[in-house]
Amino acid sequence: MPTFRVTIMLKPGVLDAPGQAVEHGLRALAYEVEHVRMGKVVDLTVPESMRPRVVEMCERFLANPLVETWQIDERETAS
Amino acid sequence: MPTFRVTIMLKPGVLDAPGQAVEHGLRALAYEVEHVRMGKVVDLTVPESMRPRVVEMCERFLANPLVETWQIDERETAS
Amino acid sequence: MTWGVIVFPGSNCDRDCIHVLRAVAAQDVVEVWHADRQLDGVDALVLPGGFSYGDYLRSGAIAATAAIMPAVRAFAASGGPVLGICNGFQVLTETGILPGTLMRNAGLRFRCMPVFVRVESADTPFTAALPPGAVLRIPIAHGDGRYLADPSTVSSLEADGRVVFRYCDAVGRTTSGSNPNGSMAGIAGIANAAGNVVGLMPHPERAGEALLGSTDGLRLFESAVAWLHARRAVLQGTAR
Amino acid sequence: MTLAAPTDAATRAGLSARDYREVCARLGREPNLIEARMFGVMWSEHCGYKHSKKALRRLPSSSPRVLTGPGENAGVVAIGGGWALAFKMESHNHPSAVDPYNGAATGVGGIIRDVLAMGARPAALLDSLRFGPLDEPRARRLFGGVVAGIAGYGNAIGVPTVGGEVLVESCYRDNPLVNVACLGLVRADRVATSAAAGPGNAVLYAGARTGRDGIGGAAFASAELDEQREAADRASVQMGDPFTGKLLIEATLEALGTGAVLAEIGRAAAGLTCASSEMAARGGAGMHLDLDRVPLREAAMRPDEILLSESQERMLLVVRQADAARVAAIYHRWGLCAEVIGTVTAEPRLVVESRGRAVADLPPEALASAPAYDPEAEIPGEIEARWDLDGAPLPAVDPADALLRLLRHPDIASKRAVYEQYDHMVGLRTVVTPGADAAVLRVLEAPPLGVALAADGNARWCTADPRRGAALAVLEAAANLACAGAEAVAVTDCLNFGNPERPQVFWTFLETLDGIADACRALEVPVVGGNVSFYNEAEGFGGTRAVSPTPVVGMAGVVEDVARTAPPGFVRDGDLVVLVGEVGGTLGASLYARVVTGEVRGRPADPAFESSVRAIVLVRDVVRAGLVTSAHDVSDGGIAVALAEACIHGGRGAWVALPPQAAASLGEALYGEGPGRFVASVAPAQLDAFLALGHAREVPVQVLGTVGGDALRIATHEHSIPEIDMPLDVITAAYHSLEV
Ligand SMILES: Nc1ncnc2c1ncn2[C@@H]1O[C@H](COP(=O)(O)OP(=O)(O)O)[C@@H](O)[C@H]1O
Ligand SMILES: [Mg+2]
Repeated sequence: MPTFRVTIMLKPGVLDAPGQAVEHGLRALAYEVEHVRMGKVVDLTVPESMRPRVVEMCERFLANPLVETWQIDERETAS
Repeated sequence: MPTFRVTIMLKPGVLDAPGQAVEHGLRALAYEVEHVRMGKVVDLTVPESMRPRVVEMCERFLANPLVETWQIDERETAS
Repeated sequence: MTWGVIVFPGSNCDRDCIHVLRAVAAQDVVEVWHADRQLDGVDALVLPGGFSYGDYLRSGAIAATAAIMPAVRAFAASGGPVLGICNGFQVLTETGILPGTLMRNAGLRFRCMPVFVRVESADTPFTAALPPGAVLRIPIAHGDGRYLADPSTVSSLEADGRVVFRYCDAVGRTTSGSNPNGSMAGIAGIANAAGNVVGLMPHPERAGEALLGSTDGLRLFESAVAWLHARRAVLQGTAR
Repeated sequence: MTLAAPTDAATRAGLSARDYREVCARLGREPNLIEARMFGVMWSEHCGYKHSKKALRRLPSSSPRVLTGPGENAGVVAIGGGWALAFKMESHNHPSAVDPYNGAATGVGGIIRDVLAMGARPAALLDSLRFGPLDEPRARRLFGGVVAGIAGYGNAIGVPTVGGEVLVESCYRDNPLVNVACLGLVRADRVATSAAAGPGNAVLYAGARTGRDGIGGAAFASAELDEQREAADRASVQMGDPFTGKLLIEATLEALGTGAVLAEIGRAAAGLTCASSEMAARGGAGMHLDLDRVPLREAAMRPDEILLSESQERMLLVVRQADAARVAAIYHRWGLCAEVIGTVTAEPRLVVESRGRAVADLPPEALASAPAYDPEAEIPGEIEARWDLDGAPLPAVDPADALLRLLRHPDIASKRAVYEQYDHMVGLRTVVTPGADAAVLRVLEAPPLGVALAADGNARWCTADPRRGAALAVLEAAANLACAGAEAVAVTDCLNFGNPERPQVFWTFLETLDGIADACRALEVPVVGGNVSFYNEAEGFGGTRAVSPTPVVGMAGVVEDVARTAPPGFVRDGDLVVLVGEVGGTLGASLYARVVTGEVRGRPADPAFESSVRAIVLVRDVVRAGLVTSAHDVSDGGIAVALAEACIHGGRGAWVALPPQAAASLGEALYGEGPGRFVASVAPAQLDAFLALGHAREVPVQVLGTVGGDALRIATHEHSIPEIDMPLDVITAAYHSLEV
């Protein structure tokens, strides 16, 4: 069955509070960081028949189009 | 400056409650899914000098080595 | 009147809402199970607070897929009063019944404390009996309460009087300090275009008895009851 | 029979040579590896109480109200109106040191299930936390992580966290302590039991699936923590899922409502092994389990992994065969697993079957009753050395400056930054929210009845004198309750110590138990449950020290009318400020001495049980009678800090005079610590009644001054210039300086 990695990030304009917190945390540990953004990944293993509907799953459910963008990558199928 | 995408997933054996819930949600929407795992991504833009220390950032701060694994991919540098 | 309180897996304020409606507001209440498909004989609906499905993925996102939601949508479309409290508000935005979304608090922390909100609109069943500008003391308890929508949506919400509650201080001033979570325009609650569906982050059921520090929240439920009685009278009038 | 030498199996199972020989003696044979592993966890200190069992008998555990004492999942005590409370405290120290978020979160989940297992609806949580100095990054990380973990689990599961403690001492630097107590409410005639009975009855597994979580975690919790072990033990951290935990509460209460559940137990520590053997042992019965029927999260789990898994959010129930399907259906409706995995048998054998063959066959009693040791006890030299410093002069410090330093100290400073992260209101029971001396919950089911809760412990007092320190902690908890007008009815305790095999540690353990016992007898309140956590000492992390003896006392009291409690803060200008008890106290082992000398020196106050209890009872009664407008007990930082807190809570100042002749020094008058003392405020018209009652009860009651103004002014005489004259906003800012 195909496995897809859906990567969901906040749209550029949207305040990424968790990302900022991580940025501060890293600086507090004396690392130099320029910029941090946080996001989610969802690894989906679905039957072949669902392949055409993965985009729809993202639009309808996995991501919130109002504030999030997503990217779908197919991963080498685990047999 | 180099940008790294850190992808953090729960270790295979660890309970993935969010993944289970998402699986449930997709089924409720009448999608067939075999398996879902959830994880986090952190996009890190750091000065060149920090390149060698990104692994350390993951171990010490970004991931919880007790329950999570992570993978670091360098992304084409945004100018 | 008969109220329906929806019980999602992970709802944890359902029993609190039922208590206030039954024991304090003297209403009939039915628990509505998330897996049911019908809403029979309810005059008003509450989507309670909690952590439906653990709030995994996004707060309210998975509950929005529950079997009961089509019936909720239909009830809302038919003009029935619907109140979404905290997680219930998040469910309503996730279903698109209300616009916008609720993001992680700007301070990143879960916050549980009494706050003040100003009533901005009397054009909903839950505020019809409240003087606009009234300041209510109602507790919040949430980690994802920062209201966010695109600017055009917010300005139309403002223009159409659909911002129902705004965070304020004890005397009704909106200050940066009075906004507990970084919500746009200090928005604490909004309504749909018809005004019959209201979502808010504060917990009116936690301000239902003097013993718990405030009865301001009870006024929302009482307002809706009065509104329902008035509507019933009108309908009977027209029926006759 | 053979006195076998510890085999490789024994060591792999974590059994000492001594315990292994005991196992063989009890079995009359050598255990197989799986059996050895089962003994290994059940006989770990955490589950087996090998070093504490005998000593715990020193605690009084009975009262006319007690329905279930120590020995069950949690103690149960009648509170009137046909209702009872279930109460229990647990430690999750080692897991929290390794993984603060998940360690604290699973600690909350575990104690909630102990209370649920008594048939009670979990109604409130308390958390007692101990960390190293908060200016150190590691302590900060632990503090933040633990609080986030408690919030993350407690908020989602819908049980309010209504109180607790945060104390800071260097001895907790490498050994943070996380103790969590849960209170539940149950109808007195509906209390559940964990004693398996009725041969032929079904053993029902309910809740989450079993995975490879925290294999051997129970043993891990009792192993001394050092850096190598931390690495090796990583597999042992458990992850909680509050969502499933919430479903488990609702499904279990619904199942109990049907009356079909004969017994139940909620276990994570030592998992199925602990649950099955304790249920069987408590019922004097046996059990036959088929591991092939256990719902698994991962394929190909070995029998010992299934038996020892500490996967969270699971319960074990005993139901009649005829009811099994009906009860399982309830759990399924809530989206949970429910499978019959075995039967209760008459013969006291725990027989575990996997793939058609028996992999273990053990007497449950042998598993459930680990050997009880009599460790040696020896008074540590440094204790008397500290006492010798009693009364030794302290460096002179400006009293006003000292007050600010005390108010900023994490032990005293407001914990608002912590409890604002906890949902302390869900359930609509919290009548008095965190921040007051005791939290008050209403018993919605039996108005106007209420329950008051407090948790107390004091590292300094117990370091200097464990017996006095433990007794003072119990008295302080009772004093906290009195301010809410509550009568103490139940104590649960968590005893956090170092390695009990070291006589100096064990001496402090025994002293602590005696101190708790003395105080509980004086108050006539039983200890209905608790927990012992040994081996809180670490090599590495740049430290080798054990924690100070740290008893944490959780106390529950009955409030007859939740509308009749007193706030800690002054409420009205013109009210009179009254001191109940004596001026003075002692600077021995006081926070003041700690702050100005940087060390714990001297000896804490004598508990003076009779006079202290008289004062506590007086305050409880005047609060109930509505004779006072506020009441606040005098604790860390003495009268000066108590007055400051009353001003800060009430948002108004006060002008008071402390008769200095009553104390050895100004410092002692202001900052001396001792039990049985309260700062109250009273309307002038009520003063005479109050004084008369104090006289009749033989409790000193004196007027110190008047509420009002925007500053706290403390003078030595009515008309002298104040020694302390601090604007309200200054002391308020200092008091609210703690950040998480
Ligand atoms: N410090 C204590 N004081 C009183 N009772 C205790 C104490 N420690 C443990 N107990 C009792 O001993 C029994 C076993 O304790 P424990 O193993 O902590 O229970 P659990 O397995 O639920 O954690 C429990 O009933 C507990 O109440
Ligand atoms: Mg225990």
